Amino acid sequence: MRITFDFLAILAQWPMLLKGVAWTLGLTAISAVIGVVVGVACAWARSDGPTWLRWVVGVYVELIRNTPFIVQLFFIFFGLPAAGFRLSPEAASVIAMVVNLGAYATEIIRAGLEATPRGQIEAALSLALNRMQIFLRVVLPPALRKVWPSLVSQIIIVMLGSAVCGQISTEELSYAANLIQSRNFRAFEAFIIATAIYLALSIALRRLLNWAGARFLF
Amino acid sequence: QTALDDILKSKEIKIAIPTDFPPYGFVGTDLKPQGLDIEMANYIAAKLGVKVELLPVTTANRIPYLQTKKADLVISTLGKNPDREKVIDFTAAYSPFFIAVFAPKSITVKGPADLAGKSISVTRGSVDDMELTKVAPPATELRRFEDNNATVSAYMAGQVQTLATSAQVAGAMMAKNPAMGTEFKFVLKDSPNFIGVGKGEDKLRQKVNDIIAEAKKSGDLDKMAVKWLGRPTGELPN
Amino acid sequence: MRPIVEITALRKSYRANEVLKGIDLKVQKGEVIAIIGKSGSGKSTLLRCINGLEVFQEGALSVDGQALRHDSPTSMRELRQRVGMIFQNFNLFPHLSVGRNVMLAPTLVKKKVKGEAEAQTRKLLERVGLAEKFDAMPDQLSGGQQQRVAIARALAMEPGVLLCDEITSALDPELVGEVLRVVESLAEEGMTLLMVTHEMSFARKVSDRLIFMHQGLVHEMGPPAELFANPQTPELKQFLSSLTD
Amino acid sequence: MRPIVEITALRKSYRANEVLKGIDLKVQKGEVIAIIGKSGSGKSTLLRCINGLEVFQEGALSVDGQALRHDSPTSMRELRQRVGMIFQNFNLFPHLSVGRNVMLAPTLVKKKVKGEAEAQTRKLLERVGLAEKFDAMPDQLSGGQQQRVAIARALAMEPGVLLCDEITSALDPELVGEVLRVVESLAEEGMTLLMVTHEMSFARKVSDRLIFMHQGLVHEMGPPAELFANPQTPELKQFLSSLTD
Amino acid sequence: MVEFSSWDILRNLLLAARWTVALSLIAFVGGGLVGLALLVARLTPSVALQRFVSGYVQLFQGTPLLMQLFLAYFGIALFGINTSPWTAAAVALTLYTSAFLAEIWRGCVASIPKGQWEAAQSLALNFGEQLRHVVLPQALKIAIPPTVGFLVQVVKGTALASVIGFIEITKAGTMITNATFKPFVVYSFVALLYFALCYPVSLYARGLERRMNASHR
Ligand SMILES: Nc1ncnc2c1ncn2[C@@H]1O[C@H](COP(=O)(O)OP(=O)(O)OP(=O)(O)O)[C@@H](O)[C@H]1O
Ligand SMILES: Nc1ncnc2c1ncn2[C@@H]1O[C@H](COP(=O)(O)OP(=O)(O)OP(=O)(O)O)[C@@H](O)[C@H]1O
Ligand SMILES: [Mg+2]
Ligand SMILES: [Mg+2]
Repeated sequence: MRITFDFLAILAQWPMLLKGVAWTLGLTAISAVIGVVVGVACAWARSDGPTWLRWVVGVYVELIRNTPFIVQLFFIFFGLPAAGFRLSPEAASVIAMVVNLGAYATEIIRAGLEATPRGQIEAALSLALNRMQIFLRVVLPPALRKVWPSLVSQIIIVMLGSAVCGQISTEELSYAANLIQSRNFRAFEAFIIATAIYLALSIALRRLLNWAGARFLF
Repeated sequence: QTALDDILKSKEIKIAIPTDFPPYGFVGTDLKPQGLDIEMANYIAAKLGVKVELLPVTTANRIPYLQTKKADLVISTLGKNPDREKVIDFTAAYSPFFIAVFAPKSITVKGPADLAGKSISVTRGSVDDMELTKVAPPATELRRFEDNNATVSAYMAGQVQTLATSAQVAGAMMAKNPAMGTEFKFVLKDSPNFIGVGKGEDKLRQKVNDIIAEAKKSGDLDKMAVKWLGRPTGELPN
Repeated sequence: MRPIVEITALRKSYRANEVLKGIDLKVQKGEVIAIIGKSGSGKSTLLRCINGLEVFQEGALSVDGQALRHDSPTSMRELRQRVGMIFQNFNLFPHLSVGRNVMLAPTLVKKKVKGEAEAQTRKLLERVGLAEKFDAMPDQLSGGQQQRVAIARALAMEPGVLLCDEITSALDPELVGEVLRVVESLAEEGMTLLMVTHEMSFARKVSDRLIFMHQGLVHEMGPPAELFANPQTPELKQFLSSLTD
Repeated sequence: MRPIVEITALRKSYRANEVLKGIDLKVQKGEVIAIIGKSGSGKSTLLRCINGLEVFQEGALSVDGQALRHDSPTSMRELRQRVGMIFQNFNLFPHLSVGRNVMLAPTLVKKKVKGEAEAQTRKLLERVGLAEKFDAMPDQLSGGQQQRVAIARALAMEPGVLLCDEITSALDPELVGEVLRVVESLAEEGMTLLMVTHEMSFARKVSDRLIFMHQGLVHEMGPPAELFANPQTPELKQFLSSLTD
Repeated sequence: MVEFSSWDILRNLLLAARWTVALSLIAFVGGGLVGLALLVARLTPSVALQRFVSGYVQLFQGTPLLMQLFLAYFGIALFGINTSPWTAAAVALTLYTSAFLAEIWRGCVASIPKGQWEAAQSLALNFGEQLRHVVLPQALKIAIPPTVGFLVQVVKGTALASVIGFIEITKAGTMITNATFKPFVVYSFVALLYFALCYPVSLYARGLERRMNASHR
């Protein structure tokens, strides 16, 4: 090997890395919360809503699931201004992540809703609950619990996917790593450290969400 | 220490070049790279008497190409600074590179101080970025993008008010988008481009330096600059 | 006296398959009715129609004098407040504790305040012998206990009629008794009960009237002692003999 | 005569929960043993230990004089060729036809050639009354038919001992009889049988010896007529009375 | 400067789509084979193997594919082994895909009732026979729809292969944008192309799933 590693050259820039981690986590947190809400709403629309709404949601879900995230991001940031929507890079990143997670969450949650035993709904009906009460109090909580692991995985995929948000100057973790390496050319060190941080983040996030799901959601 | 021998033995040189940086490196309708850097790469290969393999690279991965010997040279609008010199070696400069600030006529920007409170896009990790970071007042909203493409696109989409990039890139952009009324504001830095060589590959570096010196003398370098940049190289550091 | 449930010429088909072929039935307040019959004879379908879980094609059905109207969600909800139902496989809500299973409908539908609903729930749980299980989750209970919670849950809405569809069929034999004892006490207290059951000795002991369904019709009906001792139709004879086999 | 199954001081725990607390049991060739007891008393666990599906912590177990050794896959496979098992929910392989369900193990394990295995299979299916179902898929059969296929599948390995764990519990009441008749015919032909069952009348009629398990121990054991008529322990008394409740 | 017509843009993107398809196929075949091996390792009673597989899955599911590709291409070269972009892409995409497929398939195997294993065991089948004749045939059937569905993720994942020098759809799109300064048009075509590649696969996966569910009832 002819190059020598100097990880300290990267770690010396820890404030930048820390800021990157904070952004990555912040983006993920906001988009996870809103994305899951979007997913619930769309899943409801797809299984219970009026036909036109089902169709609209169907188109949304298919469009998002069949194109890469980075293309969606570029569209929102570079394309929407042409239609008069001007967004900061951070806002564009959050919107892209919400839109992306929302589409996947819709499908995941819908699967959970469909797995609801018929008897649960009948029991709720025979207790005189109305449609909304049945959905929110009887059908949704067990469905969410059932699909929670898949949702957590998808949230982590979205977090890892946020690495491309740096390309529109959102200062998340991969942006920080890239900025550091483009200054001192220590690309390996920067990427290895970033990869390790991502791994730690996804392990920690999965733990946290699994714990929080069991503790607060159900 | 063997790069030059390997090149001469295999009769092939691998050179990393940009594709996102008109007029230094960009693609034609056939997606074949062209531009000043590409011509320079071909020129060096011809002088060495070997075939050339062009490797399109990005800002992020051009140095690893060199470090892992996937490329022998990097000719990719590479600026020099002391940090970078710890990792790779540089030859003499081969082309000029003026970094300037651009904005629509409606915005008044006379010097760095006027950038305060305005947003500006720049390519992350480029010399442009480093210079701008040095001179821009703290109140400037600095937006660093992944590559030159995103930098210019963000400006054209109106996501930022001003743009810092190479004079030539801006020229191409202004020609395509006259409606924006973009104009030159002030020069940020005159930062010529160097060729990157693997750390310690002194023989290869020396050889390339000889070729550059010769090209300077023969006027080939100026000819290239006139063809792609519209003017001669001017003074270049060694 | 006006019957609490009144069914006239009720017909119900699943597509081409006619399952109920004209049911006439009047149930008086406080009556305990046991419904028996072969698998597929339409017993469950009949109960589900009374609760409005199934839409029927012909005939009329009224509870407490109010005709059942499928097109009006509000009137369906009113009906269901009068008619409780207990299912073969309990259908407790798995994500809610026992107490919250019972309290859910009173707080949501009857808008009871929390304290009141809780007091009522504790009383009901005591009545079904599960006072100490208020905070347990359904999956921590045995089948018999779950079914007793389901009974408490249905009672919490203070229904006039209770429908029970084979509520002990999914239970281990040793757990059947505890559920039947609760049902028996309800019968004694004057609750109107319609129950589909395979427990013949229980049906005989508890019910005022026994209905034998066969191929979508009430085939034979009368006091249980009479029907068991002296079945009139060959179908009932055969059914009864198949049980003691 | 050497017992075909010999169990000595067998103890088995799931983590801290000791489920079998020292079982001693000798089964003679041709004996038919019925095991009864409350839910959770360890009946299934005992059968599963004999078949090597569960690892036990203490004691010894041998079949045909061969000690069970969990560490040797080969000896486990030999054991399982001597001991067949039939489960409560049939566990037929849903992707294989009835015939191929029965033939699978003989061809794979005993290396029977196809023709021979097929002939054997047809004979076995005939014996359980399903000769014409050779090419049917399991999900086209009723529960009782599926269970009879499961019996044929176990018999195809020509085991010395057959373990049956509540094999009629998942069946509709009218289908129980057809399965029990097959088991009875096996008993008559001299198959060694250990069966956990809730069908008391059947246990009484068919078995040579009845075992009452309670809290992980053989609590009472003896000829069925005797145990039913004259239970010695209060636990068995209570168990029997809960059944006739 | 060069002028790109819409046709030039589309034509170049279509040519680049060949690489997207080729990379996807490599990833899928390689990932499938390795994933199967991982699955079997995960199912064996060996605790060490199970740990290894779960660590492997965690590593490749817990880090961005972008970084994996980068480190595979340049990282291997650091140890003096010269890799072509093809090998590197094949290695990185295979690692990534296999981790996901192994997880998907494990879920399918886990959904086979325990009684099936026990019945096979009590018929004296050994581990391999239980797997080969009883569990895998059933798992395979339920595994096909999610596996085909994951192919869509693989296709989209290849977008990142540009870091190691592949000019597939996304990279071609970026290059063309640089020459044309028309990001909106170019990215519309890019999105359209991905949609055209992925949507039929999604539809097919969904159809398979529906058919399977129907046959289950
Ligand atoms: N949702 C449904 N769709 C179509 N047919 C149905 C449906 N539910 C029941 N049936 C049919 O209606 C008939 C009567 O069914 P029902 O459940 O009322 O019988 P049952 O008397 O309750 O039988 P069991 O004792 O098995 O519960 C049966 O032939 C059944 O196949
Ligand atoms: N896999 C397991 N893990 C932990 N505990 C178990 C497991 N299987 C059984 N047990 C426990 O072992 C005890 C005996 O169970 P077992 O299934 O042998 O009872 P059983 O007599 O067969 O009851 P049933 O009549 O309900 O089938 C029970 O307390 C049960 O909770
Ligand atoms: Mg029924
Ligand atoms: Mg058991």
